Amino acid sequence: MRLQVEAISAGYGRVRVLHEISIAVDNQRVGLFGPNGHGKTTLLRTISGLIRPTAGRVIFDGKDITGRSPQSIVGEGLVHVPQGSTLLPRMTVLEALTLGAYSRRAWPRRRSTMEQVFSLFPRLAERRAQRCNTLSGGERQMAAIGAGLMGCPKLLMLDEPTLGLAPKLRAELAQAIHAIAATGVGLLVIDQDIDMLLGLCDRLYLIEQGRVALDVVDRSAIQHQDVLKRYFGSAA
Amino acid sequence: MKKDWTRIGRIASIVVVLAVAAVAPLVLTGGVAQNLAVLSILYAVVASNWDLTLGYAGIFNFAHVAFFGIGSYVAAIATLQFGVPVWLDLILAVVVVVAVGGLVSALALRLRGIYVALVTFALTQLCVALINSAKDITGGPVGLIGVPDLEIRGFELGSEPHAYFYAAEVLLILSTIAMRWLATSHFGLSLVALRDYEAYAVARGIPARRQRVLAIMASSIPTSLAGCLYAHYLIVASPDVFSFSLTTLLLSMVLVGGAGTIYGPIVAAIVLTVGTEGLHQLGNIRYMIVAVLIVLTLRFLPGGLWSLWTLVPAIRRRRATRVPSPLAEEASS
Amino acid sequence: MIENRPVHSRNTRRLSMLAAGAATVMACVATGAVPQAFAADKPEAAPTVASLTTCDTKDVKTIKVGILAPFSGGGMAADANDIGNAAMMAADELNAAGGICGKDARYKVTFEKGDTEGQRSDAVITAVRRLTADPDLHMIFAPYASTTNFEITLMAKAGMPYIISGGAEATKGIISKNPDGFPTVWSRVPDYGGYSTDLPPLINKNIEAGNLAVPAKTVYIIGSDDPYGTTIADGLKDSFTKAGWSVVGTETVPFQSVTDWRTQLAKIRELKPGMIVLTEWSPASDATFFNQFIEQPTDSLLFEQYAPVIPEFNEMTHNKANGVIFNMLGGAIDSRADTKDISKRFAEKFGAGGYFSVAGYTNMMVYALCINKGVDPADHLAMGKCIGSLDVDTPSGRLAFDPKTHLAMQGDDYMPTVFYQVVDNGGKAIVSPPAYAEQTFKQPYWMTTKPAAK
Amino acid sequence: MGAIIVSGLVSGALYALVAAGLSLIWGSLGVFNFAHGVLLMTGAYAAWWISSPDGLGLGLGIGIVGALAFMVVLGLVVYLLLVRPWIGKANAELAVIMTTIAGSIFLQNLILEIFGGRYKTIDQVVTGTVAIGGTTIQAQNLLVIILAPVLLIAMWLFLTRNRTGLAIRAVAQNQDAAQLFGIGVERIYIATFSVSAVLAGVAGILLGGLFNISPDMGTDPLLRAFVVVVFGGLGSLPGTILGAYAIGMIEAFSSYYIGIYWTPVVLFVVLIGVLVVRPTGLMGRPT
Repeated sequence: MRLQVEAISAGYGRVRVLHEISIAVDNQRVGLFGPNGHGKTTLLRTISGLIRPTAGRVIFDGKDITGRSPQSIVGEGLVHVPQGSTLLPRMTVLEALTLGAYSRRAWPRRRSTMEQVFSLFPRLAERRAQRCNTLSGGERQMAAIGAGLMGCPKLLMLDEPTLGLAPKLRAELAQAIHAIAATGVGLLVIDQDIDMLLGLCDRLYLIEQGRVALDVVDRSAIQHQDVLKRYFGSAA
Repeated sequence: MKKDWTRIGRIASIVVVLAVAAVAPLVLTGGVAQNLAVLSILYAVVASNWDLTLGYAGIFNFAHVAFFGIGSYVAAIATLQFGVPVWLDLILAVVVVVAVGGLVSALALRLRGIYVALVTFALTQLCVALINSAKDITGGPVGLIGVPDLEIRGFELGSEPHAYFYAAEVLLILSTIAMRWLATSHFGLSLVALRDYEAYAVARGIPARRQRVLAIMASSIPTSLAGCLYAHYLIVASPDVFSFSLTTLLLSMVLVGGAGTIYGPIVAAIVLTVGTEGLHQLGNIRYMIVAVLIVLTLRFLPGGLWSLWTLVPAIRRRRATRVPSPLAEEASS
Repeated sequence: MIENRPVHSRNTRRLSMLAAGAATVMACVATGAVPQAFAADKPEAAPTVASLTTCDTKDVKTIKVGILAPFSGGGMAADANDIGNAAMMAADELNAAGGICGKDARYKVTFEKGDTEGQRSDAVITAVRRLTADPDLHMIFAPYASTTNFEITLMAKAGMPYIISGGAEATKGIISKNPDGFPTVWSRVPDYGGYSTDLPPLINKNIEAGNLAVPAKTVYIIGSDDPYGTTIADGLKDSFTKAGWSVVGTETVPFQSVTDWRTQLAKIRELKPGMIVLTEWSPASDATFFNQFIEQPTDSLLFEQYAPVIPEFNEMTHNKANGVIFNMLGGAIDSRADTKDISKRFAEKFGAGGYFSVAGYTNMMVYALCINKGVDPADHLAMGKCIGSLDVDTPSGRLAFDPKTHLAMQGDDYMPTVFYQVVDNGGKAIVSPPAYAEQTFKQPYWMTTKPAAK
Repeated sequence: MGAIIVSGLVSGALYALVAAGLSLIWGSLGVFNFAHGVLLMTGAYAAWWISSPDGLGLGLGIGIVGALAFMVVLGLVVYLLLVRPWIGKANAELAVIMTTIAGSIFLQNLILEIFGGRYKTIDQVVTGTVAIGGTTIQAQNLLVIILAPVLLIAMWLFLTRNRTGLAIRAVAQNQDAAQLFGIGVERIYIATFSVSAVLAGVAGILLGGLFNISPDMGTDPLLRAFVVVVFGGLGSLPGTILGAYAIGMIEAFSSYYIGIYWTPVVLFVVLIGVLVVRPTGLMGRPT
């Protein structure tokens, strides 16, 4: 068991967003989906330590990481690539990638990791001296994921990696994510693109109103249409 | 029933304030006490007016102290250089300062946040540079001395110990009524809305820049009058009214008293003026003590001295409906 | 005492000038002050601790003296502390000797400070109100308290004896309109007239005597915009012209705020004046001027107002300022034995003091003298009258006051304009008037023009 | 002409050192450190006290090293006491303006209380004079002209090559993202304050050698740095440096051609003009 989220409650100020939510990420690829504003991003932020949960536990690699600082969680190999892909607008791609290896675990290996990232995203190698805010949407997303990979993650959490991308780029990125998964890195992915999630993940959670509304363990057991209906139905 | 009590309480407090105002100059007869009273009341006017723009409207307007200084210079220049009769210089000061205030704020409010602070601060510095350069009119860096006493039918205010005390009190009371009225009016609420939810307020049709410019102009009226009284009382106008140390002093009054309360800065003006003087035997160490107190207040009493009131449960309940202080806001959440 | 006061009239002034010889004529000819008669009636000898404390009285009373000064005003705090420390040193000595012998009691003195916080007007008025309200406080000394000296009207209203040691122009401006309205206010510094007039004739005289030489009689004058700096600069423009010099350039600078003189020096280096006069007198600014001047000196005599008198000037100029000329009015005359003695004791207690150190000591001794003459310290009007009528020798020269302006009298026989030149190893030597001179002018080392061999 | 340019270069270099620290803190913490001028003054006093025979008398070398080490600690203290408690709170900008002003009042009076108001001088790092551009200047001036760009380049390299330096910039640009990279924001803030304080200390030591030391020596440089950061744009290091040299040159040319007397007015008119045309300074970004 890599990541175990047990009955987490969290929110912002007095507003509670997550209500005793539990999910598990084993040696597999897990997808989160559901309507906007129902707590998917908050869940990732809580796991990565940006938000302190008011109740519940987060266990990673057998260690209780509840309430620990983001940097110590990154140090454990749990890396979160946030939504909104302009990570560090006024830094060059090279600088942003280098910073991705900031944690003590990843820093000494940064050169070899960067080679791997560049082979995964050759576009980044071309754009290495360019500032992040001058990149195209897809390139920014690659830079963000690349920076996440620079942290040598055991488990990578991606928040809407394909948001706002054209279908062609989306497919390209999905391919890259597959390639990452193939190297044995665990994945926890939020995305609106159900097709991509269905193609990528072994397990899907539907998150609604801060709770797990549906836990899809066996993909074949559920109709694609049902998922879509449920998803859009509740969103409307 | 409850509302009646609130009303009775309000009337009672007005009566108490007026009684204290009437009696204080008769009780505090010593030269030291009277002088401190006049200074602290004038500072209270300046600080509480600053609170309208800084606390309620959330504008980093550092030119406020310049309004005070320009008021004092207008009084001195008008009476000494151009022989304008006393009292008329007060009207002149208001006109000049409101015009300057309007111009400065219209210019400065093109900017946002800290830039407003920096550019308004630069404008204050420009005042000093201009005063130093136009020596023939302003007296240059040494200022102008011999500003005549205010007089009413031949009665000179300076000849009677209580007179400036009462004059300052009248100004403070009128200014406070005006500021409270403004702050709780539709206009005041629009300022708060702009401060806290600008995008939303603008979307609802509140003209952001106009309201803010008006707020600055309104707050500059009593401030310029305080500057006038200050010049007549001290008999001098000198560039130290634009000094960083006076700006600091007044700013600490607003923040220590409690931004966004109007009353808080008044309390702090009196406490800080009297307090620093009370500690005079400590020499430089007293400034160190005041500095520490400022930091401690901001740390542990972010709503300022005025928020001590809210420790009384009955008032706290009533306060819930009021506009919160911007500093207190976060602490309570 | 009134009867003993010298007569003031234009006739006696002329007579005295005739008798005084060339040097005095030069010094007095255009001074604003009205020099009093001299020689015939000598001033009272300088009071000493012994002379003030020797009596049989046993009864002891304590009185307070206020020091009104910008104690928390950055660079000004040094002056404030100097005058305060020196007055306290004098008081300590008097107290230790049993107290000042007064009419029917011995008086011991304590002090109360009034901080004018960098000369901020509201702080001045607050400090004045507090000091004047103290029933045990009977005298206030100040180096300078405000930028305008407006506090002297408050002192007059409160009837408080006040001896101020700065801003003579401002004092004169306020008091001369109604001298009788200020019976308790006296300025221990004399009229600044001498600053404006005495320099050019003295330079001419020394050029003729072969002590100094300039490539041309041209002068560049930089003044500051405060009353002291402006008045002196304007006066010097006139008096240099009268003395046959041509003023090739002038500049006014804001007081105390110039940190870089290079652009100004660039103009000077183009004009190559025979003499440079700087009346912007703030020490930091003046030291910087010298440091940047000496980077690439022109062949010019250099006169700097006031600043070289402060003890750290030499350190600030890296001991290279020897040759710089300056003058002092109402300052302690360093060649006098009493000045040396006071300065030495002051330095032992507080470190080297500036202009206001001996001045502070003198203030206390002068005040004690009036008590010693039998004036009740609590009778402020009588005290004011006594001080105004004093004619006494002090470390700064003969002290008597002009009733029209309440300023100390200026002139070679009263408080002289004392000219100094900075000498090697950071000292300073009096070069004029001859009665006090320690050496003659020396040609500054940076000048290429040298005086003809004597 | 040479003299004017040299004058502009010396002022520009000193302004750049002072303003860079101010801009760095604004960039990463979003607060304005009004105690920066007093930090400069304190650095000069520390160097004087350690080096001067009137203090510890350990010589200039140890004085400089000791003072800079002291500045690291002082930067930490200022951050912990005057800035950290308000970070992330509503109105932090205003509160920190006030707390750092309070801090500067405290330090200035403390120094006055300990060392008195008399002027002090630090030995010059280099002595003698050198001739450049048809004008002769003290060698210390040349040191300032050379050292400031060297330090600023070193700082630039630190910010673009070094792990901590990169982290400082990351925190300035996106705090959340920086945390997710495993950057300890707290430590970076401390580093930022220490770097800024060291720059102020260097400026103080250089100023102390060129001019003199007094408790209010930091006021003028702070006000000037103020103008510089507004002129060049807050939070932008290249903008700040450009602004510093531009202000230095404007001052120098204005005081030669228009006169020292009107230079402050000219400066403020230029500044206000720039802000009206470009509200975020020459190279600044909107806040």
